Amino acid sequence: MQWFDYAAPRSVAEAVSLLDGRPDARILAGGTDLLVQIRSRRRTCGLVVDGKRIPELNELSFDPAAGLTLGAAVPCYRIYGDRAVRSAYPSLAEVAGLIGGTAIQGRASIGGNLCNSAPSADAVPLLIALGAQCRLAGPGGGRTVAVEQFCTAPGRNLLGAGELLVSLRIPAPAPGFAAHYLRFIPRNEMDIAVAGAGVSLRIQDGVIREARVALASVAPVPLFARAAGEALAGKTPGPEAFHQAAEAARAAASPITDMRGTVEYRRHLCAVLTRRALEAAAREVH
Amino acid sequence: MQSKVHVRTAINGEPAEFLCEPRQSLLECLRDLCNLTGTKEGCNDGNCGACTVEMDGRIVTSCLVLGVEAEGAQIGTVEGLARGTELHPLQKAFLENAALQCGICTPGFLVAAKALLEQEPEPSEARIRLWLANNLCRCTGYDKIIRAVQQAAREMKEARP
Amino acid sequence: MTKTEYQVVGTRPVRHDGADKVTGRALYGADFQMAGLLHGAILRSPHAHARIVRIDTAKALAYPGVKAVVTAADFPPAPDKLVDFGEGATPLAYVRGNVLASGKVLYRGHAVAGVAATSAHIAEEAAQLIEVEYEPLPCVLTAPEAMQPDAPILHDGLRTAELGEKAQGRSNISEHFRHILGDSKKGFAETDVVIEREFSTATVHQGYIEPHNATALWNNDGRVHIWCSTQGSFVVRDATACVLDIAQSRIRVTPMEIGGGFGGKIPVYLEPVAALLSRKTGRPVKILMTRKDVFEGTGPTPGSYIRVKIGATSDGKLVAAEAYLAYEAGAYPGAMVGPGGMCVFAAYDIPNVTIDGFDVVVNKPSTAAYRAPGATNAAFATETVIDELAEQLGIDPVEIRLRNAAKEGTRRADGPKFKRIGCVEVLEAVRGSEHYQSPLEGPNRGRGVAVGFWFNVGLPSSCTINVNADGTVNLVEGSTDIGGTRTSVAMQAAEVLGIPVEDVHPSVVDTDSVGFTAVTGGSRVTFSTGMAACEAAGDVIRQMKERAAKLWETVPDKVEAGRGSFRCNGHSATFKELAAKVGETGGPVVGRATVNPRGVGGSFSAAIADVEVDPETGKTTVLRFTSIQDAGKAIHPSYVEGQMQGGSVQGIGWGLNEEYYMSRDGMMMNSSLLDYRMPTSLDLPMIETIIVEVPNPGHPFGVRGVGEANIVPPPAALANAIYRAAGVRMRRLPMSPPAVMEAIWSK
Amino acid sequence: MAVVFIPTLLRPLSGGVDRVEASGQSVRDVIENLESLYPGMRDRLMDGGRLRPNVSVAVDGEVCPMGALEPVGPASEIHFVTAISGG
Repeated sequence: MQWFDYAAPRSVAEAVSLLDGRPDARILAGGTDLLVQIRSRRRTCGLVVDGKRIPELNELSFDPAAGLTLGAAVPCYRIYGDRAVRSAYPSLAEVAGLIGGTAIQGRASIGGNLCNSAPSADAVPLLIALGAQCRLAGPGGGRTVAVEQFCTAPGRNLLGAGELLVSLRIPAPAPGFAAHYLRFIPRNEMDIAVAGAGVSLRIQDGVIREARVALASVAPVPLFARAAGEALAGKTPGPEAFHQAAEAARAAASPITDMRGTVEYRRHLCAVLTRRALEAAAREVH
Repeated sequence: MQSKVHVRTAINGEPAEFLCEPRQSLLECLRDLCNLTGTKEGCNDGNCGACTVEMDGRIVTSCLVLGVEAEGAQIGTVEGLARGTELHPLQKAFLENAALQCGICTPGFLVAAKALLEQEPEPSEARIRLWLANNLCRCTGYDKIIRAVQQAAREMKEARP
Repeated sequence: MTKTEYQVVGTRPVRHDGADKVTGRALYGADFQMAGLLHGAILRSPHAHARIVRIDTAKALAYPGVKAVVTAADFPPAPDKLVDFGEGATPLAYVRGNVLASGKVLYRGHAVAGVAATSAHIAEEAAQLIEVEYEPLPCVLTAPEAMQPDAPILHDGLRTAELGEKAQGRSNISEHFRHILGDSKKGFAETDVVIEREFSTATVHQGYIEPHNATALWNNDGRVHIWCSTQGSFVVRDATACVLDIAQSRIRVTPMEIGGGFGGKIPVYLEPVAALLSRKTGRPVKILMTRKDVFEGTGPTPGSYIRVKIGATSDGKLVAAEAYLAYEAGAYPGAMVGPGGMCVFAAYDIPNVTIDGFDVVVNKPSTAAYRAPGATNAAFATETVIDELAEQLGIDPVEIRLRNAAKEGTRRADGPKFKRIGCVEVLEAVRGSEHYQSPLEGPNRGRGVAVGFWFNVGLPSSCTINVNADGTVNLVEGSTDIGGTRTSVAMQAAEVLGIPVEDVHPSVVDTDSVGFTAVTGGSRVTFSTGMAACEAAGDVIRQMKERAAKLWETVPDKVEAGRGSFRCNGHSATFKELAAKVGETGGPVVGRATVNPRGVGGSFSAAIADVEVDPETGKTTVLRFTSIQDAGKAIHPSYVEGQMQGGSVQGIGWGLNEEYYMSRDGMMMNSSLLDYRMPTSLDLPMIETIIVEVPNPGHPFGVRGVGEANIVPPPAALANAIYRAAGVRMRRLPMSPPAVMEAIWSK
Repeated sequence: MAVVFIPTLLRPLSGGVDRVEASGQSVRDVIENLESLYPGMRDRLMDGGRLRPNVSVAVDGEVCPMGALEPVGPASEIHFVTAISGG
């Protein structure tokens, strides 16, 4: 492993100043992706900036009006261990329990999952479905972007020089709202999604008012399948509507063939998983 | 300038310190700097669980923790399970159930299972399997490991006042 | 026959090395520490096939902290000879070429150079600074492709051998064998149903959790001391001596605890490199493989292409069979296709058989043994064809197997007749099991069965037993203990001596301290080393009788011994009492034995698998699984069960998800434990076991080795279960979700 | 006399005969006698007085550790088989 230096800043400002002008600096949260990548020489790194001692990156707080603030370095076990999260965002608690295994969840964070920007990131389709926003900090101050805009290519995102993800903000769930993420893996744990589907529904008076669908592992980035969600708006939840959304998801997918699956198989899974996730979300509303 | 870092931590309840390179993992620091070789390396990327240790009350794969991150932390390893000459109920159950063959994964399983039973004294078989899915064993097919954890859970329950 | 009553054999004591292994005190190879230790790293080829034009080590040597670099140029000139370390004879040049590539690299991950430095990080960084200029060559990755006349040739000097005769012309086929029994053509003419199918299986890895490791010290007296995790310390000694062209007596190998092997920790990889680096530096050098090194640079088990044709009469009698097996040896010959050919129809009494086998080199890692090497691939083919025959003939799949089961006196296709075997008993246990008797209900579910065989081996073992004055004994053996064999060997000694197993203290010692002992492999330790322990214990008893005779002023022949006591003319003494008097009756008592036993009892194993297949994803869930195996006599039933469960789960992994996923240019794309999907605890049910005991007449307690046969049936049993669940016949391993889905689509 | 089973690949040397009687006290003797019956057989099975690498001999169904030196009984069945190892 190449040599790197280590810094553990205590504030966002200190972190930004450490990152600024150091293109070889990397933010460390759980390290479950970063350290593997440095060790296997997939990423170079001269300075590891440990974000875990920065209060804002460790924040986990829920406000019934404003929603959830999820610090970028909050490890998965804190997310599914949090009563408010489990009650207001059961799908988020569940996805936190999908990332890696128990020991990985002791370290890995949802923020890290997003910043790693893998197309297969399990948390990201759900974050998109939940309508989450990213709060970034950088030398030029802060900015907020929608999660679906964050990833730009495999392993790449729109974080600029000196910029870091501070936290995610997830809107408070409206009445009749439910979300669900399903992925397909050959094993039952410790695996990378062959495909994944994160969905959300807001059902009012028996009609879908709003829906969002996002997909994992079927595009260069976690994919916001806008058309699949829009196909559901105004429809009655049920097999017909879900089938249409599933087909829209299949059409939106542009996967590749690799060791995890073929193009055809992944497109097929998109439809299956989207339908199953919608069914699960609809069950949750009722 | 490349310089090592002085880390003060606590391992198995005892204060400990070591001087490490920032790139050294907690696993390397435990094994090579603290002579605690009970924690094993199987994959060095978090997928086998042989290096599982407890860190501030949570289990982590120590290959994916930097030694420098242990500053101020409480670390628990397999060497800390037994109390003097008295084995931990899990250690006894692993032996009585023949839950190890080659034994290389055993430290990781023991540390992980201990954390589970401390958190959930009566886990179901499915829960044990889920919790331990981060730990690979290639010898046993897991059957006897699961049974050992179940036995230890029963015995720990009976031993409680 | 009356059942023999044993005191120790058949009980379940806690293993002697147990406390060390649950407290973290047991020292495995990577745990070895020594003053002045240097750390090594290996540079590996990025190409699957390339000529090495130039290696420049200057930058690596100049890197701060680097102490030495070695390449194949550091080997002494290679004598042209064949060497055999218990896994088949092979030219020394091949063994050496696999340790460090010379002239050409033959697979991605092929070791090219070794570096020693003051830390592992520095060694690894420095390895990247070695400049190697390659001239890439076209590569070939599967047996059928490599057998084509225009295929890229791996070894210019390789000629196809057919039992002592070499063919003309270059080829990637290193060996062809053929077995003919009866006349299969004539046989097929007499059948009512014939089924012929093609199969392929992917390269899979043993997947032991502990990566390979070696520490070597080339001492100032010219002796080399090696500490490593190996299945065979004497193999490491002899192979390292050959590779380095030094006398084997100059090498001492201390086997550290070993974290799994399954056949993969028999070849040497790091030991000669560590020794060379130590010679150059004058310091001990430790090298540890990374997981990627293990996948890319050690020996997985062969991928294969197989055709099987079986014909039966309408009443389910198998009359004729043919098999064609082409196994991928990887970069160097030795795909274990021979055993595959001997096992492919071993479970059946078929009068007319033709078997052709081909050992084919390809640009993948040089394969090594893996639990019943060669048999699992073959059984996948045979056992799914048998299942189809049963279906077509309307016969229960266990019944058709029983009607044709091999038994004592059945002539095998390779010639000899079977001795006492337990195939029928194993199949009867399947049929009688609660699992097979209970219905499987629910949609998308199916049950499959399969049977498998492995010969097991004997090979030499040595053992000494030293009697202590307190009545305990110290047992010294050379079999590295991978799964509790210290105890299964000690139990046999205890039984013969008539003392509690806790009073036997087994030690696995270095190659200077015990007689030659072959590898821990071939399911041989409890059989062969156990037999050595029995004989050494018998030697102790003989000497103790002499001592008793002295005490009681009689002749040894008059002293009776049994169940731990000695009696004569009204005198009696326990083993313990007599042990206290060995000093005054002539000095220490040391029993010794070396064996190279015949009478190896082969083992049959069967599997019953219940699965559910998700028709929308192709994913198979194992609902229930039972492993049935003939152990001859289970010395330690828990460890027999453990072997059955472990082998079954490796077979399940092989069947469902494990594979070397190769790019076209020969790169393994999934060289991590994340993407090489071995089963986790969450992927499995409890693995039920039924131990069948058909005693092996060739062993004092009837032992048959149980380490291997259990891996053979699972892939076929799963394939047969998947067929009943999803209606698709899977003929390719792994039967991963995309593969099953595709089969469902093309239904 | 012992019965020697001619390995399939050597049957061209025996004109297709698959078993033959041959006398001898040891496997080596038997092979020498086989050679006089079917010239060329010896070199396919032995090399310098020992069995060829990867050739094992089974006498009466048991693979014999002593190879060419193995004693042979008057009514023994002799097979030349692939050497087996294991995992």
